[in-house]
Amino acid sequence: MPALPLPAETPLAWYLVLSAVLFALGVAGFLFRRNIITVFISIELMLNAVNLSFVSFSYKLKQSDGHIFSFFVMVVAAAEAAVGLAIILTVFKNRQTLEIDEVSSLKN
Amino acid sequence: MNTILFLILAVVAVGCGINVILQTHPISSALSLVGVMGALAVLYLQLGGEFIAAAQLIVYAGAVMVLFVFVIMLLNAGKEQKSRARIWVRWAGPPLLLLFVGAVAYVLEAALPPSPPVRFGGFDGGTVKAIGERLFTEYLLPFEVTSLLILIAIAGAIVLARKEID
Amino acid sequence: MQLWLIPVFPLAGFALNGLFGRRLSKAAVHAIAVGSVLLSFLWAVKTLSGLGIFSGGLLEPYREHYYAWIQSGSFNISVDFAVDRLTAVWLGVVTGVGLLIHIYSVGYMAHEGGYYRFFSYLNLFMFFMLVLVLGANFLLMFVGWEGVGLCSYLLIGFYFLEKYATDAGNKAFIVNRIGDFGFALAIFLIGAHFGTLDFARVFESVKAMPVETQAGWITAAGLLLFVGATGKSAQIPLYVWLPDAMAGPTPVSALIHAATMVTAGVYMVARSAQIYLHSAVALDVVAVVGIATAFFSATIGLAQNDIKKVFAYSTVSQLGYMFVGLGVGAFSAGVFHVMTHAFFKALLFLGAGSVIHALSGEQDLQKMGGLARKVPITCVTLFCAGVAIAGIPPFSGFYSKDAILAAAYGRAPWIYWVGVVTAAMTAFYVFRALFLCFFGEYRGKTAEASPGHGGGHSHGHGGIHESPAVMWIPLTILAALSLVGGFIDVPSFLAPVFGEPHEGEPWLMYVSVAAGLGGILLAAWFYLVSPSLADAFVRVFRGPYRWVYHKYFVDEFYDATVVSPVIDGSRQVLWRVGDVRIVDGAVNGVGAVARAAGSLLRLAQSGYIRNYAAWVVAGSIMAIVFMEWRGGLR
Amino acid sequence: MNFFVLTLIKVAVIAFVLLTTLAYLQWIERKVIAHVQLRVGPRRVGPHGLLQPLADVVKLITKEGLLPSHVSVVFYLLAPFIAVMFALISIAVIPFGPVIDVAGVRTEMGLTDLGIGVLFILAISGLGVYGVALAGWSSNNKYSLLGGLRSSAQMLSYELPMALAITAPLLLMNTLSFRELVAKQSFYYFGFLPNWAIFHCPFPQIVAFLVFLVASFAETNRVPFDLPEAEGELVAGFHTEYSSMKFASFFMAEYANMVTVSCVATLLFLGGWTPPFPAEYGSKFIPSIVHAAAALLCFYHAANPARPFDRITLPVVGVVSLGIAGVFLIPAVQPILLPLFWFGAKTGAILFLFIWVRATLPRFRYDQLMRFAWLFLFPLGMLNLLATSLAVALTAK
Repeated sequence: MPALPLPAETPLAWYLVLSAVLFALGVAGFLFRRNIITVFISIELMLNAVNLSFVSFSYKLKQSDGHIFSFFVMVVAAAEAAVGLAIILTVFKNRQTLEIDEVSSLKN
Repeated sequence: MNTILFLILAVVAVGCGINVILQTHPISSALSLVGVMGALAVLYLQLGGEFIAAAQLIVYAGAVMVLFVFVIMLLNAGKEQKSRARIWVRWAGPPLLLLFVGAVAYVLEAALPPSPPVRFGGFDGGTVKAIGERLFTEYLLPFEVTSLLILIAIAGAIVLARKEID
Repeated sequence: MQLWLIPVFPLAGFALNGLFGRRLSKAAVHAIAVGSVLLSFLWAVKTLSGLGIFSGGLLEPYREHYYAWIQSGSFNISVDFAVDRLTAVWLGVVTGVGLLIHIYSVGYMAHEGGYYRFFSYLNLFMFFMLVLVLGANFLLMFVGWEGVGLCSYLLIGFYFLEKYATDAGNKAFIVNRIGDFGFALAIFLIGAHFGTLDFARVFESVKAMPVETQAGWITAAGLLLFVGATGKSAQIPLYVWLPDAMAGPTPVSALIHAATMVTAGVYMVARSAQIYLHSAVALDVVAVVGIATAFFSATIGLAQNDIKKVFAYSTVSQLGYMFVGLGVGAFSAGVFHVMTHAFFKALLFLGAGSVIHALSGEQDLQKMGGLARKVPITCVTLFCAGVAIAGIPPFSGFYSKDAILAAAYGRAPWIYWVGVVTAAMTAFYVFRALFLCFFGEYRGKTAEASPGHGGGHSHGHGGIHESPAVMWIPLTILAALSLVGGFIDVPSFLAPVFGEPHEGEPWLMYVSVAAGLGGILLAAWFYLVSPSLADAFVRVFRGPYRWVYHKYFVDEFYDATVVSPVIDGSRQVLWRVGDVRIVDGAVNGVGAVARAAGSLLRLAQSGYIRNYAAWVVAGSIMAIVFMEWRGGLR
Repeated sequence: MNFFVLTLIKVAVIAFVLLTTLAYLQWIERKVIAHVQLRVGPRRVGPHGLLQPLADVVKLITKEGLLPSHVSVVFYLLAPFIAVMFALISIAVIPFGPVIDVAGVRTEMGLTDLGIGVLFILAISGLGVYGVALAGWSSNNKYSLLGGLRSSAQMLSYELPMALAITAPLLLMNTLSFRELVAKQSFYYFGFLPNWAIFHCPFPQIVAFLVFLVASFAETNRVPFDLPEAEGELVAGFHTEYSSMKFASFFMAEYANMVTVSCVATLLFLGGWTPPFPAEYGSKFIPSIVHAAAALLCFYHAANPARPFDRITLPVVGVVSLGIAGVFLIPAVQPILLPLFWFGAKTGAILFLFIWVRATLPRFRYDQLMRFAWLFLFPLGMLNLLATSLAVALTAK
């Protein structure tokens, strides 16, 4: 391998910054997208970002708790996806739309 | 080597992440998210998380996202029409977002004590064995509770979905 | 030794019958019930013999620790069971007599509805009673105490379709609440003072204290405990519930309201002997209340016509005797009387039950008579009980009553004399009841069911008949016990606990025996030789008779002074003002405030999810910035 | 850099072998089905149509690759690529034989041996669905869409019983690496009965094996679970709109998946490359005997041929197989060849089962498919898993 101008060992902070960026992207998606499914996907993106930081921290602390937490996050995300998608199905069947702003009858 | 891999994966992840929010069609977003997940899985491997990487692929990419794709295909969700300008979001959103990223990055910078750099194999607590042992000893109760949660979720999903079948 | 098994057997029986009894056959039900009690009886015997009860052992209390119940700082209460000789007596009485009564009930309740209900309650009662006597601290005792109260309530109201039964149940429950309130206060007082409720520790530290000559807090504790005792053991002023409690099935009256539960107060006072020994005032109060109760209820007993009411009042008065025994410091004598009384009073009730059974539910003495030939076994056994309770030597009642009276004379002669008179009256009314029931000619009509007995008896067996073996065998056993039970020398058995009993002069004994015989002869004269004499007597002493017949109008007095004020007060004040104005007002006020706040906050709720999300993001940013600003990050 | 070179070599070899296998697997399938249905199958190109696969390849490559106008191009082009990629990746973690020495280089047969090989296989097979689903969705055609929907639902549903069936033997073997799995199955009860997972004490995994087989039929969209491409109802299902190489890659993906699951089944349940009875009972002569028998058969048929052409071809085949039989007798190569033979034999048997079933069974109805997965296979796998774990727990020291 030719020698690279890069550190042979990656700083942990890079991983965390990556996860932060991904999280921010998820937030952005949540805020700017109007398709319910896309919003939902953005939520999943955020969850993934959080998982990354969990795992990186558990690397730092040399404990596997982070892995276990992110495992739980995944499982809960799976459950959430099942229910959420079912809800989306119902909403679509009742209102024939996936526009998140159409579904605003919860106010007042 | 490690760093190169990280950079590649980071680029892939961020690219796919941006794609998630830029694509107008949900299915494109979903697949971009799958891309993110794949990249993350490899990153987990780098961080010594064998089990979590596999779980990431099996649970997330293999099950959850397939469910998403399935639903998108089922509803035959079309492209998202251009947002009619909700003005304050238009103007407040991006700077708010940048502020947010900045804040998070800053907090990381500030909060994180100097930590050892990542080497592949630098941490072996993430093997299936290790995770399994802890999961079934000290994390047993949460584990069981999670299974209960999933049961409830299944029931809920079935109820919701059934309601609009008949 | 696995003490916990003793109460657990009946509990299991209760669980089985209570849960599945409806689907089980009657045979299965009473097999479970009786079997569980039999098991706990055998286990109790095994345990006690294992502790050397029959070989002069068990001089020191034996205790078992199960688990820590309440732990807060230095104050911790653990679930412990303890056995000493005092407990041993109760264990024997409760499980033994309880077993006999269970067996008896198989026959007595055979034609009743709610068979499994009855037996599951009975088992539950056994459980709580055993917890009461086995518990090694006041709180555990209180648990049993309340438990038996509950079961008594349930069983008094067993015929819950009859209003008088449910009323009687409520009465018993409420009156007992008053007593229990005293008991609870006593527990708080003791706990606050000693920082523990454990019998051993409390009494140790009491022993270390000087005897209180004037009112002090030990006296207070003693008196409060005694309030509880008056409630549970039907002493003045709280005795009123016991006669009404006869609304329950007769075996219940025998087990709960004669043999075991009502003696819980005696047990409690005897258990707390140390406290009373350190407070002359409390001790005297116990003695005076006891003798007063004994005398008054005996007088009431003279004029009752319901056979169970007669025995109920006699129970009250005998309980009075026991408290006299305790109050004059002859604790062992009191406990002795508990045991013998358990025998002959249970026998009296079971016999009465057998008579009632024979008459298909008739309880009125005026409608009986001449049953001696019809129900010979019952008759014989009942007369055994009679001579026992009348204190005729060498039968059991004689020994215990004599011990009490002797001790009483040693303490205060007037108590002795009142006691003698009471003994005479006791003998009189018991034999009055027996003569009215068994001799003379039959005054009743042919059998028909009366509501008093659940109406369950309007079934096939025609006419008046002796009870089945399952009923009269327990009777005979109890008869034997009440004849020879006096030879069990309880006082010296309890010597390790209460110290040696003191002997009285012999003439005391002669006097009391004479009184008893006198009573019997008077009864015989009135109701056998010249029956008209009784009515003439009544006519002459009309005024006093009315008072006595109507139980001194105590119930009416309580109604006027206590019950109706409470009802009116709660209706007028608590409901109109307290509930409507204050409570509802507060609730509605909160609601109004919430509504107002909500109508303001609603403005922020656009219904657009993404707005909410934006709020969340902004909030989190602010939180982070704030944390950093406070320097909370390092 | 030895590692890289070695890996490259192995990749080349495996890729070549695998692709040839895939091509000829299809020839074998056509032949077998033909004979099951009393036809003769392809025999124009080359003797007995042995060159048919090459012809097919040429045809598929040279055909015009249509790009329908109404498709969403990106995914339309991406789908077959995804499908074939995930189908081929999983081969990487499958070992074909023990660790061997070739010319002083010590290496394992098979690309690599992950510590979590089984999980890897599960993950990849889970991802495989995207190819089909995307193809169905992107080609913007109601039949294809239905095919895609069906396949995604079907694969999701059959992932579970498959995972349960895989988990049970893992409980017994207590490892996730294929190599160790085989090592744990390489003993013999009473000296002759192999302790393969399907015979493994304390709880033989026959049920798990069957569940796994059925689930893998569904996972690979094979008959009787080939609803995504049900010709009768959906024209060709998800690949209706595909042609030439794009179609070929779907085809390849399907067969590659078949090979993969067969290998996994062999490794998990049939003891990998361990012979069914120990060498001292002469298991090392079996290959030679088989080939010799084949040779004799060929010579017999050559003696009185059914078709004139056979007079030339059959003896050639016979000689070749005799040669192979001879090769198997050389002690030097036995440690390399015998495991390969046994592994190939077992995998081949399962592949033959695939083909056989396709020739025999009719197709499920969709609701039957789902009901079968959720109301029969899933509970069955769960029960088996419970029983296994119970047995393991009871027999654990």
